[in-house]
Amino acid sequence: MYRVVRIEKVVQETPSIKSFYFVDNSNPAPGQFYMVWIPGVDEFPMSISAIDDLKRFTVKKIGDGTAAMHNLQEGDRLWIRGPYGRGFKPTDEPALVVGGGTGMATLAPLINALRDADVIIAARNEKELLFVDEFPDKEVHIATDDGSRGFKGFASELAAVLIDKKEYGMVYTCGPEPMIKAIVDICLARKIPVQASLERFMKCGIGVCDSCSINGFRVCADGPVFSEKELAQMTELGKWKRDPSGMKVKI
Amino acid sequence: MYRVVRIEKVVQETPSIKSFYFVDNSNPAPGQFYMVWIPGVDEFPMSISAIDDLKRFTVKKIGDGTAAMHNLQEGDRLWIRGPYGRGFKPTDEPALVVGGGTGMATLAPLINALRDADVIIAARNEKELLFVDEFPDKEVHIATDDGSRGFKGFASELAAVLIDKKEYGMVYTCGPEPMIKAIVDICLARKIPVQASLERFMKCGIGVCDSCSINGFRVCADGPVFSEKELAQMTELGKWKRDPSGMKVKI
Amino acid sequence: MLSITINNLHFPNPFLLASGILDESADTMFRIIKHGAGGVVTKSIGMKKRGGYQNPVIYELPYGLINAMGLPNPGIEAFGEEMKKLKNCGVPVIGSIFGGTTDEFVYLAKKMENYGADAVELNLSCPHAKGYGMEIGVNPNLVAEIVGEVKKSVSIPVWCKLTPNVTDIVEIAKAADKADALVMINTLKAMAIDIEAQRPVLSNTYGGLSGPCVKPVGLRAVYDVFKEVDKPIIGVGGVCSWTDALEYFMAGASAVQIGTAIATKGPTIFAEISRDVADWLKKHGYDSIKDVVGVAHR
Amino acid sequence: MLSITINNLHFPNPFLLASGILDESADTMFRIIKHGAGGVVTKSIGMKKRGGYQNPVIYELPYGLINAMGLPNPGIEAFGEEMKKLKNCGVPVIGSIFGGTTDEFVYLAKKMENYGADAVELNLSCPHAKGYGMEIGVNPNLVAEIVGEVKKSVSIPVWCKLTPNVTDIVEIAKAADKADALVMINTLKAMAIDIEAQRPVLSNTYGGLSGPCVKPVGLRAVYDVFKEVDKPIIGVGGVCSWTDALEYFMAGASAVQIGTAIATKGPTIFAEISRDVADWLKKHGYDSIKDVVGVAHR
Ligand SMILES: Cc1cc2nc3c(=O)[nH]c(=O)nc-3n(C[C@H](O)[C@H](O)[C@H](O)COP(=O)(O)OP(=O)(O)OC[C@H]3O[C@@H](n4cnc5c(N)ncnc54)[C@H](O)[C@@H]3O)c2cc1C
Ligand SMILES: Cc1cc2nc3c(=O)[nH]c(=O)nc-3n(C[C@H](O)[C@H](O)[C@H](O)COP(=O)(O)OP(=O)(O)OC[C@H]3O[C@@H](n4cnc5c(N)ncnc54)[C@H](O)[C@@H]3O)c2cc1C
Ligand SMILES: Cc1cc2nc3c(=O)[nH]c(=O)nc-3n(C[C@H](O)[C@H](O)[C@H](O)COP(=O)(O)O)c2cc1C
Ligand SMILES: Cc1cc2nc3c(=O)[nH]c(=O)nc-3n(C[C@H](O)[C@H](O)[C@H](O)COP(=O)(O)O)c2cc1C
Ligand code: FES
Ligand code: FES
Repeated sequence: MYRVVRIEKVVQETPSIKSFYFVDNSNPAPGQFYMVWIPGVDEFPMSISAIDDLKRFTVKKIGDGTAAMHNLQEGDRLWIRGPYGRGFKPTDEPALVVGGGTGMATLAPLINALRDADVIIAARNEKELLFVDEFPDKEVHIATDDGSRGFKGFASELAAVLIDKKEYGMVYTCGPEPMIKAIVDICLARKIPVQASLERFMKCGIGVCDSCSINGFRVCADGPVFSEKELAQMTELGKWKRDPSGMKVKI
Repeated sequence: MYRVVRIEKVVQETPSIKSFYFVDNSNPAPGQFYMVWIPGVDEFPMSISAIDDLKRFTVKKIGDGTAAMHNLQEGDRLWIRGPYGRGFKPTDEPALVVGGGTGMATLAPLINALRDADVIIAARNEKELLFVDEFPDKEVHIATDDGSRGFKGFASELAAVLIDKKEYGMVYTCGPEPMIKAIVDICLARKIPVQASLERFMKCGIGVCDSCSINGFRVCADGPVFSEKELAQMTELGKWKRDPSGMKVKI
Repeated sequence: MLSITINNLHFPNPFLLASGILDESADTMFRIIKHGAGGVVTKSIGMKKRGGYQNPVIYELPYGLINAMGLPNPGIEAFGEEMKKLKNCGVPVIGSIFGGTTDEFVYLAKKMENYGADAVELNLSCPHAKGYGMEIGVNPNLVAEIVGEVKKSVSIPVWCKLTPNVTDIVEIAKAADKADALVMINTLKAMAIDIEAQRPVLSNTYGGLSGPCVKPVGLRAVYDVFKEVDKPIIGVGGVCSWTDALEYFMAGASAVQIGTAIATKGPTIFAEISRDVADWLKKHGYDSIKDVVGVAHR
Repeated sequence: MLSITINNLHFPNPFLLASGILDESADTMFRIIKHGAGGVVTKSIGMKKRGGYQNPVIYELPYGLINAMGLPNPGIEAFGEEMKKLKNCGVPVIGSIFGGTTDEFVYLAKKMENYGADAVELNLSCPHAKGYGMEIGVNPNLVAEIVGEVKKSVSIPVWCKLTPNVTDIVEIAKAADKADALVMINTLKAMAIDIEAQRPVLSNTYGGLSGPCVKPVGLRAVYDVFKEVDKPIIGVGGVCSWTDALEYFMAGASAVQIGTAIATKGPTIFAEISRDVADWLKKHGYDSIKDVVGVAHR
């Protein structure tokens, strides 16, 4: 059953990303997600990107569903169900948080909940950087593929540099899967605990349909956040996903 | 859905009445009842006659179902659902409690819960008197139709005598319907509040089938305990009941 | 805002009492009307007095009820007394009847008309009484014949209550061509076993499932038939709240009947649903409940 | 105590994974087996790759689910890879298939046999995919033909999964005469409407109801068919606890399949039910689960 929430505010975050603020009395943990239905268009998963009196989805326009969502304005309605899945396990130790692209949407409420965290925000270019000013009390590093701002190169490269400089008790990451894979490998090699939030094609969102599974782990119900032990078992990570038919396709 | 309870103890109370003790963690109010199923035989309503660590049904043998129940022994099982219905509203004022026959079963837990109550226990004859020794701290009056013990005559006659002697703030009654009717009339005439627990043929026990209704009141869900305002509206009280087909028949 | 007209009968609101629930005696129906029912359907009445099945006749589940009452009723002659009391009760009274033959249905319908029923509802759908109800209601030819003959014999509207226990309810709905309105659904064929007793719970073994859990099935029946048949539909099955009711209206029902929910919510459910549906209509700019009937079709 | 043999296939316990739930990929099925499933039925596989319906394909209710996945599957050729991985998984693997024609069923069944399936389950019952499943499964002649032809073409056992959306499931069960076992029930025809969107929720409008709310219907189907047909029955529909499972066994099921309950209870439900059913059997002096199959009939 859906709840209908009213969009209270829309913020253009980057040329391709908008945030939608709404009121809802569910109580999600950072890393959990909702299924968002735009009647007549599509239903798709969205991470919660802020957990306050106003909650927030932060959405990149990539297809029909997200395009329809981008057309919505203050006063329009969203149909949601959730929160679903298993979120991040917080830590008290120094943490490094690495977000690429909309991965930052998933990580934002976590960063705000962490006591001691350094943050890497990465994107293709300066314009697509998300939430650079949202964490004034954290040490924020920037990386862009084209070097238009901050470190020039992949987030994983910058992460390796930071990890070798400071002793982090936990690394959190979300973003494009090749980036996640690179960071997980870095952490596994150095025996640093890591939690990564994954994305897969989701239909049910509640763990019955198998469409979101990666090596037998249901991203919707067992994840979307997984820890190093589980991630190490995922031979498909960064390599294979499944299309809506269940067919394995290259990432 | 039924709960299965084990009979912990059986007590022969009178030649025709046995008590069955059992453990069940439901929390009934005095005056509430359960539906008791004897698989393969019948299901019928039974008032709770004691509400302690051991609960109790007190059952008069009158037909196949109650006869089957009388055959049960310690260690045998009962299938029950409930508690159902609306029980007695307790009072702090001096109360008179009038029980005829198995009506005493329904009233027993109420009497124990009342601070200040006088009790009339009535039956056809001395042998059928129920619970005469159960209320040592209450003033207990006995009435038998044949005068074999205590007051000779109907419970209602004795009740009228007591009511005219002492100022009761509430009268409670349960027993044969003509007795109830007489007591309700006495109380209505004297403007004394009265609560009576009624019996009707019950099928569902949960207020959907109409088989237990008296003048539009569902004995199972609106009662079995009714107060003077409701009782005054019941033109069928003491006169008409309905058989299992819903046909009106004389009491 | 809530009043509706079906077959020229005027209902103050579209929330009616379903057959078999608290409608064996006039006094009880009066009470339900006082609580705000827009109309009442009587218990299904047959030719002769029937005590119904031995207890247990009902089984409670967290999400519904299974019942095998066995069509208890005092018989059509004795029921006249109850019908007489219902005259001038302020809302339409629909007399539900069940028979084993077309002639019985015709006889019962005429009786109900004489008793002053505003309409007659043919129970072609009770899933647990041998030789009655569903055994007839799954056969399109029998349905057509009974509805046709009853229609010829009475001048009050004839409602036909359908069973969902068929391969294609639209086929049966079409067979009931002559009916003035369709009522759906009756209960689903079901049973329960008590694992400690190691036997079926109901004395009749089989029963009918009702309550919240059948709503998705009832809704689909109404939606399907609304698409294909041009006739008022009365939705029944699992209406427990104003949102359930609105789902049925949007699927194509002109009114709904309420049964099992009375066990959990009490008779006050009628007034509550009326209030909440009216509130919703106002908030959404609708003038009348009629405006939402079938809107989910597009 | 819990082990059973059906059609010469040995199952360590009678709690199997139902088709369509977490069985599109071998890895997931492996995980369910690790959690204690006594066997797995694959997602229903067809001739060609199908993406299934557009989201929303599922609707959660407090007492069940409505789904219209639309038979998504990678197609029988691609599914070979998953089947290969399942070799030596320790429990029987039943390949579920759906086709539009008898020839397709035959082709798919042979493929499944070649892939090493221990049995094949014919999905004659999916209520929401046009031209497949239920549209075939309601027709006794088609059922008889498909089951007969598949039987002739493979030497592994042929299970036939029946739809409850028929007037008389016993008739269909008898039509599936040649089947080695009967699986019942698939989902009930159903739908849901969102009153704020004022439209059906599922992109396909119609879906199938599963979960706790269909148990009384499934139980009755198993009980009815057990009386009339002498063949192993696999019960499915709303098994969420050990008591539900025992109800099915007592109604006549030799094994049960579990689907929707995994959403609410997680995959650990398999081990939990095994433990609790075994406890109950011990406490009641039974040596084997086989001893309670059908005991509710007397
Ligand atoms: C747990 C989770 C959290 C997510 N959080 C966010 C977020 O906070 N912000 C954000 O912008 N995006 C997020 N996404 C991705 C987002 O769901 C997709 O961008 C969105 O579904 C695209 O839908 P569309 O209709 O616009 O695209 P389409 O044109 O339908 O498809 C484009 C691509 O989007 C992806 N996609 C489409 N439908 C789904 C689906 N049902 N499930 C998963 N992926 C799909 C596929 O990769 C597909 O190829 C998240 C995904 C998951 C699984
Ligand atoms: C709310 C309530 C509380 C009761 N509490 C007690 C109690 O504490 N002790 C006690 O001894 N009796 C009690 N009774 C009466 C008891 O239910 C009947 O004595 C019992 O049902 C008889 O069943 P049977 O099968 O032995 O009789 P049958 O041979 O079936 O019938 C004999 C008579 O018992 C009554 N009866 C039978 N079935 C029912 C039924 N389903 N519902 C109501 N009456 C029925 C009818 O008057 C019937 O004519 C209570 C009844 C009600 C309604
Ligand atoms: C106890 C009970 C008795 C019923 N008796 C009848 C009946 O006599 N005639 C009839 O047409 N339907 C009968 N029904 C079916 C209801 O009218 C209704 O179709 C069904 O219960 C679904 O609606 P609900 O979920 O609101 O109860 C009965 C249902 C119940 C629960
Ligand atoms: C999401 C989902 C997908 C399903 N897919 C299939 C399928 O592909 N083939 C099939 O035979 N049954 C399918 N079913 C039906 C189940 O196998 C089962 O018959 C039904 O859900 C009832 O069991 P349950 O209540 O335990 O879920 C599906 C059910 C669900 C909920
Ligand atoms: S989306 Fe269905 S199992 Fe994860
Ligand atoms: S016993 Fe059914 S309404 Fe009271």
